[in-house]
Amino acid sequence: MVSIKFEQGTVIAQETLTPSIFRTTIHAPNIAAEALPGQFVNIKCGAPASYDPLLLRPFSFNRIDSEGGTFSVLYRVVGRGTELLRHIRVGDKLTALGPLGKGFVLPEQSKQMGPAAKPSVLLVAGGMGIAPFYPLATALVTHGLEVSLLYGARLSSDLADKTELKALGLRVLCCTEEQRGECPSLVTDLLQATIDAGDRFDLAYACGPRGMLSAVKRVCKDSELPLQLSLEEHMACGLGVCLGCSCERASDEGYWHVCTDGPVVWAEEVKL
Amino acid sequence: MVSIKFEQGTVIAQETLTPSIFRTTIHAPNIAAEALPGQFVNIKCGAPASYDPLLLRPFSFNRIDSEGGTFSVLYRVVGRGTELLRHIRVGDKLTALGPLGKGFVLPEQSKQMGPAAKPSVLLVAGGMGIAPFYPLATALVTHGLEVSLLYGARLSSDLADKTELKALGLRVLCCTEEQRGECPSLVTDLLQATIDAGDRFDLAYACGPRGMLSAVKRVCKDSELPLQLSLEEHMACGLGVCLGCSCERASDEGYWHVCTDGPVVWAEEVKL
Amino acid sequence: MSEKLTTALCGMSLSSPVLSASGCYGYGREFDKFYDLRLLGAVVVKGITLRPRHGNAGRRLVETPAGLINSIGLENPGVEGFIAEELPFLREKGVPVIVNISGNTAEEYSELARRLDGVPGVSMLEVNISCPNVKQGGMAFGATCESAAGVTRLVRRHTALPLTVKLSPNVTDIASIAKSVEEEGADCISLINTLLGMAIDVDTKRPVLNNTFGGLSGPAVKPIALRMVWQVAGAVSVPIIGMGGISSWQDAAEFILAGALCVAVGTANLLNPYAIPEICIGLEEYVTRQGASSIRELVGSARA
Amino acid sequence: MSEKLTTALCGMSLSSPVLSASGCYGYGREFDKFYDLRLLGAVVVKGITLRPRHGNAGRRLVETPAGLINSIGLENPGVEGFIAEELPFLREKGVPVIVNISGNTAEEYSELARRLDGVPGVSMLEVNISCPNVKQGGMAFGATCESAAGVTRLVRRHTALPLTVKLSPNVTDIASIAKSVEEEGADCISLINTLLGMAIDVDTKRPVLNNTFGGLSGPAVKPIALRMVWQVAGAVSVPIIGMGGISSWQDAAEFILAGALCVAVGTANLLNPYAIPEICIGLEEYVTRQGASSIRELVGSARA
Ligand SMILES: Cc1cc2nc3c(=O)[nH]c(=O)nc-3n(C[C@H](O)[C@H](O)[C@H](O)COP(=O)(O)OP(=O)(O)OC[C@H]3O[C@@H](n4cnc5c(N)ncnc54)[C@H](O)[C@@H]3O)c2cc1C
Ligand SMILES: Cc1cc2nc3c(=O)[nH]c(=O)nc-3n(C[C@H](O)[C@H](O)[C@H](O)COP(=O)(O)OP(=O)(O)OC[C@H]3O[C@@H](n4cnc5c(N)ncnc54)[C@H](O)[C@@H]3O)c2cc1C
Ligand SMILES: Cc1cc2nc3c(=O)[nH]c(=O)nc-3n(C[C@H](O)[C@H](O)[C@H](O)COP(=O)(O)O)c2cc1C
Ligand SMILES: Cc1cc2nc3c(=O)[nH]c(=O)nc-3n(C[C@H](O)[C@H](O)[C@H](O)COP(=O)(O)O)c2cc1C
Ligand code: FES
Ligand code: FES
Repeated sequence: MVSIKFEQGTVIAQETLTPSIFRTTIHAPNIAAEALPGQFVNIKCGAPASYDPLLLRPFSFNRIDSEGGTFSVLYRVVGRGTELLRHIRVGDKLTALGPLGKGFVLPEQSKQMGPAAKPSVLLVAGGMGIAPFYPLATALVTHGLEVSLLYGARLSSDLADKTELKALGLRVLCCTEEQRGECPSLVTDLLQATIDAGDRFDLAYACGPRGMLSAVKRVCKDSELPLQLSLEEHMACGLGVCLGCSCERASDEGYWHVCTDGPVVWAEEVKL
Repeated sequence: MVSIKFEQGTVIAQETLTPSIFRTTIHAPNIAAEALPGQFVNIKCGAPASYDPLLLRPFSFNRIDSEGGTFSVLYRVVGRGTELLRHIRVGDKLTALGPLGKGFVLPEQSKQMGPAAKPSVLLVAGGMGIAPFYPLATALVTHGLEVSLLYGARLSSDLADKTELKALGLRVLCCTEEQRGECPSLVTDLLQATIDAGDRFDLAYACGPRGMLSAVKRVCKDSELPLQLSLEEHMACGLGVCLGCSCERASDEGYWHVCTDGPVVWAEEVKL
Repeated sequence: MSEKLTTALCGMSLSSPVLSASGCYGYGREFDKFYDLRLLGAVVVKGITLRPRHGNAGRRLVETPAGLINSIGLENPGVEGFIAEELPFLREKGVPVIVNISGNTAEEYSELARRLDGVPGVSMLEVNISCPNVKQGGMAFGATCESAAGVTRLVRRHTALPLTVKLSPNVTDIASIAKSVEEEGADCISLINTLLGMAIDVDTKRPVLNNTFGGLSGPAVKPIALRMVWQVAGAVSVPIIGMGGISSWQDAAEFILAGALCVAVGTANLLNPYAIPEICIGLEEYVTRQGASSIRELVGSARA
Repeated sequence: MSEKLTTALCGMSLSSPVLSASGCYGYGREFDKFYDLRLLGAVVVKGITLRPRHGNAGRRLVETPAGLINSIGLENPGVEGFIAEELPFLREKGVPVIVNISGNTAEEYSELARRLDGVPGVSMLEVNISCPNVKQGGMAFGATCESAAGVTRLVRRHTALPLTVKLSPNVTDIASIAKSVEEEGADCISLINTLLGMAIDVDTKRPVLNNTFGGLSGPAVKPIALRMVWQVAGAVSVPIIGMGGISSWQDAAEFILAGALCVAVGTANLLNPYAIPEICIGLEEYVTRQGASSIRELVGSARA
């Protein structure tokens, strides 16, 4: 049983990766100690005790340094919360709740994946969907697996974390909507092209916008490739209490709750 | 006609005077250019566009440097707004509306005051009521007037601006509730004692909590000393629009509005 | 402002759908120093009563989370004072004027309507049956269909001016009340006035306001106001002036999409004197981005 | 916790006047990991219906200024699922349990009451006649005195458990509704449930929620909730569980001073898992500072 902490941490680094993408690193040793790839953290972005914004904001762990007691989140500024988060200064306090949710199931834990000598793993990221993949890739590479990453974004300048993921030893294929014409501009087209080219994988993980996830699900289903998805849904508590973060179940009626049943789910479990 | 500006300024200094008293200096040349002693400024203390706190906060001008384009406010942290204000960092933007209201009437402009070769002026401050007196004292001293200050506070460490006011050449008498017994512990007792001792003044100005102002008014009335008060009332607009900052008129029925008819009023005009 | 924001309300041509909300704009003088009042579709002035009123005693304002409770109590110079001292200024500025009127009795309302009928510079009357800050009358008229209809009927008889009736949100079924005032000849519906709220000082252990209750406004109430505008827009066919917490162009757009022909900005003026021009600019860009040629095309389009 | 916070509600001894509000605390499991549940006077569980419910489709949450709109739609395991799977945990923890019940018909309410009557571990029923998020029933029962009284009467007949009736704030006269449920045998009144609110997405130009409307809660609604508690406390003699936006001990104290015997904390739990213990500590210090020996001495003391 993971234990969830509501911890007052300290911001120890603020990085500006592109004009709209930022990384914030927080020293919060109790949260960092138990964080796993694919889990997330709820961050209070405004001043302590401020009601604006009211809710905490969910972000995937983008870096986890359990020993150093720190973690990072990688995000795009889209509204009030992220705008405040990027402006918090190094040295300031910041309250966070985590680690939350179920992370990625690694191949050795996974039953869905067929036996393979050296399983080959595929990561598919759209936009900020890249955020949780660095810790996942690190774990996969540590287990000696071969990892490929298909990574799509609007602009090539939006391709955050690309260099670092390459440096882990991943095969990285990128596409952006800028290079229309030349090669696939959408990551789902890139995925189809890769599979059509004969590349074979034993397990896939995808993270990105809803529409992209649903397209990736279709392609993987056709090629019988087991797929885990990291979902997003509007959240309040992050704890399974408010029942606000519902996501339709695929088989039985009713809903999963992204904060506790996810954010990582097997693609066949959900309707997208 | 003074023109009121809604100006985005820059915080250029943050001083901690005591654990609960702070001074913030803002570069906002359009406001600073026209600010007069006794006027005030409405400051947005939270993040830009934040709804918490919703209202701007009123503060007296504590320093005015019209040429340098800056002004300062001196304040005690009492709630959300002042807590945020003290944490704004040097270099950060800050929006302010001002100069607002009617400032102090100087002796040469004043009809209420009898003719006197070299008029002698008395300032009476209680607690944060000291805030508007530095610019006033500067103006009075520049006009060659003799100025005395009676200044009361809870603790001697709360006596902000005392040294600076002395340095202007004021006679300064202080009292605090710490030194109970020895000498008057309340500034109104100090005032009575001063007058009983035979000191004579031509004009008085007082600023401080409501109860103190009403006691000062009584004493001054008894000794026929013309008195101006700087009032506080809860405000929203600061512009005379919302009619929220009412203060009972003394003679006719109805109300003054502290933001436009004040904050400085003649004591006999208001019920306290 | 371009043509994109022009609109027409009860026979008036307005330069924009953005109005001031009563009581948060005085009589326009203060804002005229910040920008040209003709940016506004109309100035809705502070509530006017038959005789001058001093307003309420004691503290009048309480800040709450994203909200403001006021207990002004309709401080105003009375209808004659308004006509003599405030109206000429607005007339000269060339902006349409909507006069917000309040009475203690139905007769006071009709007397006010009669007195303002035909006064040059007055474009429309806003019948405030929803002020929570006066002892008699006020909000009570807005609490039931019968009393709301009664006031509307009487006022209607005494003026040829277009009438908008300003509803109270402190009711179970605002759509029915809207329908009953429409039936009595209201040309337009304004909503919402403030929600009844209160605060207690935990140190003195007493209500903060002398009248115990005051009116809550500001961003906090926007979701409730928007819902009520949606409900009323589904119930009446006269135009709607929507308000309650509007602070940004997005807020204004939500009310328009819900079915408001015009919007009024109240509390936001008190926090930012440029609130209205900023909202106008944002709305105009929104119209362009939506590929529409006029804001009018967007009225009610979330109801489709 | 010391004796300063202990209180008595409808025959139950409570360790503190601070309860959880229904739907914002699950069945207590998650908060049990953060602190001892016996800090709470009682756990009010997520609303239970006769049969399991999946809840509403589409997006369920919208953040608003200092507020939250929810459209959960009473997702719950049904009364049998609750008794079998959730109740034993709470019973074992030794905290009083108040079961919040909702029905589509008056008969469903009474059937729920009958089923829960005498079930070990259930201390009280909270009759939710104010849920804005279900199509039939729900809030409709709380909209008029007659329907509120009718449900109360029927439920009263089917259980010996103490009953609290949870009122809707979306009404003109909440005090009358409180009186009519008191007359039908309610032992206590809970208020407020959420205010009906909505949001529109200006990009898609559609309401954000599938059901168009949802329930607004959080700090934004506190001034309204406090006013309603004040009104109801002046109208009934049964105890009151006050709620709506309580996020700090000061908020809780305001409701108690207004006349609430107990307070319930809802949305604040979702923002800070330690909201309830922090409020308890603050209240206890407040009692001491006020020179009182018990929080009970402060109930209603702003009304003097
Ligand atoms: C499990 C999970 C992990 C996430 N990880 C990341 C990440 O690593 N990097 C990243 O950039 N973003 C991530 N997101 C999305 C991120 O939470 C939103 O971008 C962020 O909440 C926006 O807040 P805001 O105040 O800036 O925007 P606003 O639009 O002002 O937010 C308004 C409300 O909507 C919610 N909201 C807005 N967008 C989203 C969204 N996409 N998903 C869920 N709620 C949303 C906010 O939390 C808030 O409650 C994640 C979301 C979830 C659910
Ligand atoms: C004309 C004028 C000049 C002032 N000058 C100074 C000054 O120079 N130095 C200083 O320390 N204080 C001054 N004050 C008081 C100062 O405005 C308040 O201390 C400040 O608003 C508190 O804000 P807060 O958010 O920290 O407190 P909170 O208590 O959280 O504020 C809640 C609400 O009450 C209002 N409020 C609280 N206290 C007062 C008060 N005493 N007067 C008016 N409104 C209040 C706030 O503006 C806000 O709307 C002045 C007030 C006025 C009206
Ligand atoms: C200080 C103040 C004074 C008000 N005075 C009036 C008034 O005189 N007549 C009226 O009909 N409404 C009055 N209102 C209500 C507003 O016109 C408006 O209906 C309400 O505040 C909601 O809009 P907002 O949230 O944008 O302020 C007043 C509101 C405030 C805040
Ligand atoms: C997510 C959520 C779910 C809720 N579910 C219920 C419920 O099942 N039954 C009920 O009576 N009230 C429910 N409520 C209302 C709360 O119990 C409470 O009355 C309301 O939220 C006001 O309190 P607050 O502002 O402290 O949240 C719910 C509120 C929220 C925010
Ligand atoms: S966010 Fe509350 S249950 Fe998932
Ligand atoms: S603060 Fe609005 S009139 Fe004075």
